[in-house]
Amino acid sequence: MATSVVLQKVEKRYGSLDVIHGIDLTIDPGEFVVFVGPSGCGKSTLLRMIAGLEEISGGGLLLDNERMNEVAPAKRGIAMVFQSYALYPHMSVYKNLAFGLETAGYKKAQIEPKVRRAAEILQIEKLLERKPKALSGGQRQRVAIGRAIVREPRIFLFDEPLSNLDAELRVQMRVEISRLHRNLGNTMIYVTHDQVEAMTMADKIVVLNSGRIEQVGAPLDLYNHPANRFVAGFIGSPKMNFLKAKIERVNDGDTTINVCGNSIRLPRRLKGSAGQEVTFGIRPEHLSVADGGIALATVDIDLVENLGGATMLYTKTPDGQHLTVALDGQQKVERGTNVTASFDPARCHVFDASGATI
Amino acid sequence: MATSVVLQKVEKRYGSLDVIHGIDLTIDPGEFVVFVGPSGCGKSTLLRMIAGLEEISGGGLLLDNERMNEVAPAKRGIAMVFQSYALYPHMSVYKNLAFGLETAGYKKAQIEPKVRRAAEILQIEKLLERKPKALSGGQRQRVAIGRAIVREPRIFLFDEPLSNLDAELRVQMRVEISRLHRNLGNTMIYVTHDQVEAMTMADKIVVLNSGRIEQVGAPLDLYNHPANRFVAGFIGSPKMNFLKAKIERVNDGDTTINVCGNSIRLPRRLKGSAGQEVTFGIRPEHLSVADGGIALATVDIDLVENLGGATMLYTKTPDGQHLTVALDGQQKVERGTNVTASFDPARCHVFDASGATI
Amino acid sequence: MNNAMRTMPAEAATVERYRGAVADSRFRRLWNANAPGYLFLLPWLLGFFGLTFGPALMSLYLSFTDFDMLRSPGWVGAANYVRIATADPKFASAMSVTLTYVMLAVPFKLAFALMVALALNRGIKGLPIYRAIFYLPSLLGASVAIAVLWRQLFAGDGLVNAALAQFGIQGPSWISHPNYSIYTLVALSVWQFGSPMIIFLAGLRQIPQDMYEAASLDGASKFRQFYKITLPLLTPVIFFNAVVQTIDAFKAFTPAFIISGGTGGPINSTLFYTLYLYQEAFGNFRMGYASALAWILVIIIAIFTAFSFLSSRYWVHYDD
Amino acid sequence: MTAIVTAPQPPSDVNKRSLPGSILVHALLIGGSLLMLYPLLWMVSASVRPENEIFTSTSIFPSSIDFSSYLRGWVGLDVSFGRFFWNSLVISVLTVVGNVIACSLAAFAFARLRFAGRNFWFAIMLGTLMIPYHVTLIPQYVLFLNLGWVNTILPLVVPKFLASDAFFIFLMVQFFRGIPRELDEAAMMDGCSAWRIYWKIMLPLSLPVLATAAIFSFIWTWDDFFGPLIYLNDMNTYTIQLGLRTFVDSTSASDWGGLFAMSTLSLVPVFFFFLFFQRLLIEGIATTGMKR
Amino acid sequence: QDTRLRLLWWGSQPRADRTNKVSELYKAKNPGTSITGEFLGWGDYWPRLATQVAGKNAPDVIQMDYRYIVEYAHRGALAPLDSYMPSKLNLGDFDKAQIEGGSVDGHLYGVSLGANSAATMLSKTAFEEAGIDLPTKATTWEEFGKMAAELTKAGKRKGMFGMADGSGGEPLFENYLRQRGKALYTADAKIGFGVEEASEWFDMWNKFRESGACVPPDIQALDKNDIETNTLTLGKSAAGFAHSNQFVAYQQMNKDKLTLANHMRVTKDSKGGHYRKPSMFFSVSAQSKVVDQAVDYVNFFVTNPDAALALGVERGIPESAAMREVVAAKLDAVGKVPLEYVSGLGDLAGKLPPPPPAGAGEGELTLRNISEQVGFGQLTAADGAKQLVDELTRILARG
Ligand SMILES: Nc1ncnc2c1ncn2[C@@H]1O[C@H](COP(=O)(O)OP(=O)(O)OP(=O)(O)O)[C@@H](O)[C@H]1O
Ligand SMILES: Nc1ncnc2c1ncn2[C@@H]1O[C@H](COP(=O)(O)OP(=O)(O)OP(=O)(O)O)[C@@H](O)[C@H]1O
Ligand SMILES: [Mg+2]
Ligand SMILES: [Mg+2]
Repeated sequence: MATSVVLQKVEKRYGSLDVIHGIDLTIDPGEFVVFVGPSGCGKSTLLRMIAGLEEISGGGLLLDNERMNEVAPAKRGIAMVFQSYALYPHMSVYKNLAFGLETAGYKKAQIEPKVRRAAEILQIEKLLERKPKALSGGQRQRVAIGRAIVREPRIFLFDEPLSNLDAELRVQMRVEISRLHRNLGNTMIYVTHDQVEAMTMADKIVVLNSGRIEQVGAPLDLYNHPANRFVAGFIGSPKMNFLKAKIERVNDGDTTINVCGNSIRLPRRLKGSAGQEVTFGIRPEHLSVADGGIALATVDIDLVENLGGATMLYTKTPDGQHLTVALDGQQKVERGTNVTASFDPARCHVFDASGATI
Repeated sequence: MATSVVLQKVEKRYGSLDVIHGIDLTIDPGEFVVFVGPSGCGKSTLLRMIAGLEEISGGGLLLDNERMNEVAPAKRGIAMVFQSYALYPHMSVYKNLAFGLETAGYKKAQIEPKVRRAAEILQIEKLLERKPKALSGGQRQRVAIGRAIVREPRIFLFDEPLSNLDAELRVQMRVEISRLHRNLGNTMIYVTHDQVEAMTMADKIVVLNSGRIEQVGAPLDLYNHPANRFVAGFIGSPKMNFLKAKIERVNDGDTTINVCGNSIRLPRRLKGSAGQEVTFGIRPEHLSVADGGIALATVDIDLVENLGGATMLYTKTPDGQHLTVALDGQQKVERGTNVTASFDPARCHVFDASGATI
Repeated sequence: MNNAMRTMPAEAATVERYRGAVADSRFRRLWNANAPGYLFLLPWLLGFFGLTFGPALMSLYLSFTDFDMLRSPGWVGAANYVRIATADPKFASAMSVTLTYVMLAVPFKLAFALMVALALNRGIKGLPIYRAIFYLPSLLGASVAIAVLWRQLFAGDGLVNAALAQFGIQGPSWISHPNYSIYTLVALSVWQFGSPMIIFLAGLRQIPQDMYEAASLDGASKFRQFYKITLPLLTPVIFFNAVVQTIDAFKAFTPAFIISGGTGGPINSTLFYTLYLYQEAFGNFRMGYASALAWILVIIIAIFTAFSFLSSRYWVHYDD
Repeated sequence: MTAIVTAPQPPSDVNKRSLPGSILVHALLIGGSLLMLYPLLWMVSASVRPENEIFTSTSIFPSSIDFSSYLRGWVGLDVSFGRFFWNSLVISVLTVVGNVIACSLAAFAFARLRFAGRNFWFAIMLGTLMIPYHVTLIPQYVLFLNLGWVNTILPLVVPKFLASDAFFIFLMVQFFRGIPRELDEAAMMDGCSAWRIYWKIMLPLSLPVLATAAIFSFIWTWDDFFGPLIYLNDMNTYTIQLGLRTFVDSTSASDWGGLFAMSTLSLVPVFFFFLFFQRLLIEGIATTGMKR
Repeated sequence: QDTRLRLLWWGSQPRADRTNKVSELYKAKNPGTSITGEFLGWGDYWPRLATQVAGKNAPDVIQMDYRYIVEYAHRGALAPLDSYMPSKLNLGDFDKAQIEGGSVDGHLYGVSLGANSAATMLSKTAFEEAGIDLPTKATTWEEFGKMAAELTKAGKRKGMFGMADGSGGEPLFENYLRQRGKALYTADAKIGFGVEEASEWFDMWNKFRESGACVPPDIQALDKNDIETNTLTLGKSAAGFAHSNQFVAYQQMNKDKLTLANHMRVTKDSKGGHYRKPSMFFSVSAQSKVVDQAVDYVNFFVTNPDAALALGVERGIPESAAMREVVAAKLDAVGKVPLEYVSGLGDLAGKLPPPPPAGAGEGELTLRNISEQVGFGQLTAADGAKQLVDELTRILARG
């Protein structure tokens, strides 16, 4: 069942507007690939091109090493969850789910159990007789997922399939989709804005930005070793803090940089030279206000957000740069006071002026 | 500008199907209220009734103490972001944003800066001349938000306005909406499935379940003192762990319960009696595998999810119940090994058979 | 829920199935790209080439002959066209009558049809009956009853004059006065607004309700909703009605035929283009000439239509 | 599982009309209806009044009432009027079927499928709308004569199955374009061929326009007279309109009473056809349940 | 071997009933012949006939009108019947002139089925109400104009005028010309009158209009040249102009008692304006494969007494003297009026003019058109006359 997907310099233009600028990507058979990227970066477009719904303006698309650019969508063996759901408005939920199977020529008796099972997974058994119009947003989204998963395609494409579900359901659905992937073993491409989904489901995350690939890699790789500032900022929530810094000295085994007026020694050699302006990056969850670690700066607390399980401090450094600190649990810190933020130098990132990690 | 919203035994029936079962709720002028609840529980329906788009089957809706059941939507002074966007397909983004202002009789010259400002906030300045169909999902959603925020209505209704945005944008938008609320001071009702949004933005969270209110309260109240098992499970992500337990002894200042075969002393008096079957609740983030705290059980690790900033352990207790443990940072724990989960007794919750907190 | 998916059988043959789908030659690719379209078009193509194209071509040929229907046609070159252009005052007069009719009947009829469609698009009681009644005039088509009725309305002693008399106005016999008769035909056309009305109704039904929800929250009044939401979203249908009604008005025949008894009178004031064409063909046995007239009309309509299509880019909103 | 009955839609305009407003609307509609009904009333009245009053009297109230023209009209011709009704019905129903099927096929191709020459054929299709039928009449007659179809209903029916009515194609194209393409796309992902998309998605979602086409096809065919005049010679094959015409001859004694009596009767089937099919002018649902 | 004959005529059901009866009679005498008759109203008849002829699918026996016989004969659509006379087509006791009427270029193309004559239809009741005598055979246009004006003035009925505006009526105009020794068309397809006559004609009607003798132009324009829109039928005038064989139909549509009168004299001593006109012909299609049988049928139609009885005077007065007698004996009062009218024309009747030339149909519309222009005051009588002559000349030249 599993199918490889290869994009070769794939481009997409809408009229004179380039939205995908030549993407090269290889997805191995049975891989679970997650596309992430800012809104409007071209994720849906990419999925739609793979599905055959959007013409490929340039480059080639290979499925199992066969060129597919001109093959009709119906013949590619792909199932897709649309970002806009695109449920058949004139069919009941049951019919919506059964439609693909009917099309594939399954018998009524074969269809029924499959549909019921999918409905059970998606917790929409009670809604099977309704028309999409009479469903809530999340219920519609689940039907849209169901329509894809009742089938056994070569490739699944999911376009933000869980965005309108509540947290609990989202976790359950995530588990179910992972299970489905395990059982069917087919290739899955999944678009999401949810960090947790991306981190937990993906074999490989593809970070897109304005129609280009910024980095491809395993989830923790991207988290721990972002190739550039964009990826560093995009992976992980809350976002990584970026502070202006300057390299003071580069030694063999360590580098000293100046951040917020403090000279800080990093225990590794950076690809830079003394005097170079760089960006220092540190994730909010890697900052602490307790003792231990290296002091970064004493910061003024602008805003405290208490999330229950965590507390966010939005602060300003003495030189006026923003710094977010994520603390565990519910902390009694007051707005307007100041604290000293400290960090573990092994956990910080440094980027050069072009954004590349050094 | 600020307006109070009062729901008095509001009901909604679709034919013979009851979806809202008599809701009583008072929203003070200028309050920021967040509705949360599982998919299909009636959040959108409630918003639509307040907006006047859905007939109210029973009960009364008061805005500023005036009954509004029969007042036309256009006359209620409400702006709403639709879950389904409902952008005007024949108008450019600019026109979509300007429409409400034009309707209100603003001059072109007054409209232009307002629209530009909203577009800037929403980062869609470059898209102003496009038609909605040439936008990505997230871009559409931002236009939908923009259409509401350019105006200065008495009440804002947001129906999952950020669901299709990437994490970074979502944080920015969250901040912008809070700022808008601060500046305009009007009443806001906000539906979301995002825990962080709910916790950070709300003055008051309303937890809905199947067309009924489960609890109303400040974010941290709900987190710390859920009225019942449903709220406890719904607020906070990952979800609270629930384990079967039995009360062994109730004293004046403490209670002993038996969980997973361990007798555990809780430092408070529970409203229950010895021998009663109860449910013991503990949030994943309040469990640890390090020393310290009271040992709950030694659990087998089924699955490890490494989120970068946190690690989730999905485990089983000796008596086969599921237990999720959230750990900070990236932990080197192996699937198949076992660990001892411990907790702080001040942080646990106990519910009786009906689900009420005791 | 739980491991329900596990029991789903994997389909081993799938890979084979998709392999065949790959285009392997230029021809196949062409075929794949075009075949569905042409297959769907097949009935129409058959009809066009089998039934329409031949006769149309024939009539084009006949327009270069002196065909009188009874004898074989004789080639006369462009003589018919030359005559139309240079020596046929009736052509000019018929064209001007027709243009007047088009310019008046089409906009009024469309406006009226749209108004009624809007009125009938609400949730009021007895709607189906009203709709049927409002369609009735069109149901009667071009029957004798209509001819008589129009005389009763617009003759010297008709109802219209009786009404005018209330205001002290003594009207002429509108229907048979050369200065006014064309307007009574315009009135007839407007009165038979049923078919554009039904099409408008169908179009109104296709406008998504949530557009109105959004607009009403944006504070838009019913009127503003109409002209900011309804009208623009109805433009494909308005466009259709405008094009089709214009073509129809250019080809208008029956109203003039029944009202004037085929004469086009009084004084050619209702001599529509096609009525003239009909007189030439069947009254004066000049089918060749009539064919030339017909093709000139086709060209004129085609120009109008082409213009409409060009302009549609700027005002017609399609959702696809 | 128990089926959940979905409620009838709430009124589309949520704000209820005020009572005076609704009285006004009804008053206007009733007034308009009278204007529309007048010819019908006149016709009914003409069918029961003395013949020598039909053209002179301006009142719609007859001086005396006599229903004999109904009987006379029904059986007065060589062939009973019932036969004409049947013939008209057969032709009209076949036309409805033909038009709805054939035109929607072509319209689907024009609206949704991509193929070389699409715009060209579309222009040609529109072009066929422009030719006055009087001049193609004779070549077409000769064609059908050679096919041996004259004096049968084939010339009136077969072209409809070949989408000869460009009007309907164009109409359907306009409506098909209003159906979101994403639904087609979803169907493609579900493995649908173009045919299945047409049949399972496009047609069900186009009920209003299909109903419109059905209504028009039926009524126009029912009212058509020139086609039958040319192609149907034997009175046994006459349609109602031809039957009606045989009542009158402007140069000799005519049976006006019979004409109006049968005209009145001939409206009954169309009226009911209209009433039935206009129920399908339902709310378009193509965009519900979609994020747009 | 069975023979199939197809008949096509215009008319309504009463005519069809009579015709079908003749067919039955014929079939009884000629077993093995089947006859299908098709009929239509006048207006629908011509397009269908033209189409069928053009498609080479013409019926065998075609009813023809005096106006179109030349058009069809000239174009070879009709079979010449001379060779069948007298053995197969026995028109022995026909009026010679009437046989001539069916001849074009010296060949017989149509057998007249009956005769009629242009006539003035009068509402006896209206004249009596107004206390005005009916016109007589001696009445001149001038006198009749006065009578009509008086009737209008008497105003017994709202909106009723003395007479219709006949200025655009071709038979009436022709009658006027013939009384003045001219003709509408000559035998060689030229105009048979000059600007002068036409001018005086228009002048005369202008005067009638001024005096209120005839209806105003906008009322006259309601007339579509058929029975139900004639101003007499509409109750707008007490006199209208039509053909004698339509009397029954006119009476049927009118509450008043009607009567027939001749067209008025131009001067006291003018004569010969009327003529017995073949009201319709049977022609045989040149495309027919059974010309012999078709001719035989036509022969039976006009010479068989039973057939004549069945037909009556519905198509006009039979041309065969013998048949006339057979029919006359059986007529009722209303039916007798036209018969007596035509046979009693006396010196008012003259020779049958040659069949109208090709283009006559267009000519008729032209007369009507120009008379309307004069009527509505858009043209003076003189200009109208000039234009009429010009246009007719052009039409005839074009053919
Ligand atoms: N027209 C309708 N007819 C019948 N039931 C309906 C209709 N519209 C909504 N419902 C039902 O009402 C319930 C509430 O729907 P609503 O849209 O308010 O849910 P919600 O809380 O917004 O959910 P979500 O988070 O999924 O958007 C749902 O169970 C839905 O199925
Ligand atoms: N028809 C079109 N014409 C022009 N530009 C388009 C069109 N469709 C999409 N775009 C643009 O292409 C870019 C990519 O769109 P796409 O839908 O792939 O984004 P996305 O990554 O899915 O974003 P989101 O997360 O918001 O859904 C966007 O900037 C969008 O504005
Ligand atoms: Mg997208
Ligand atoms: Mg919702």
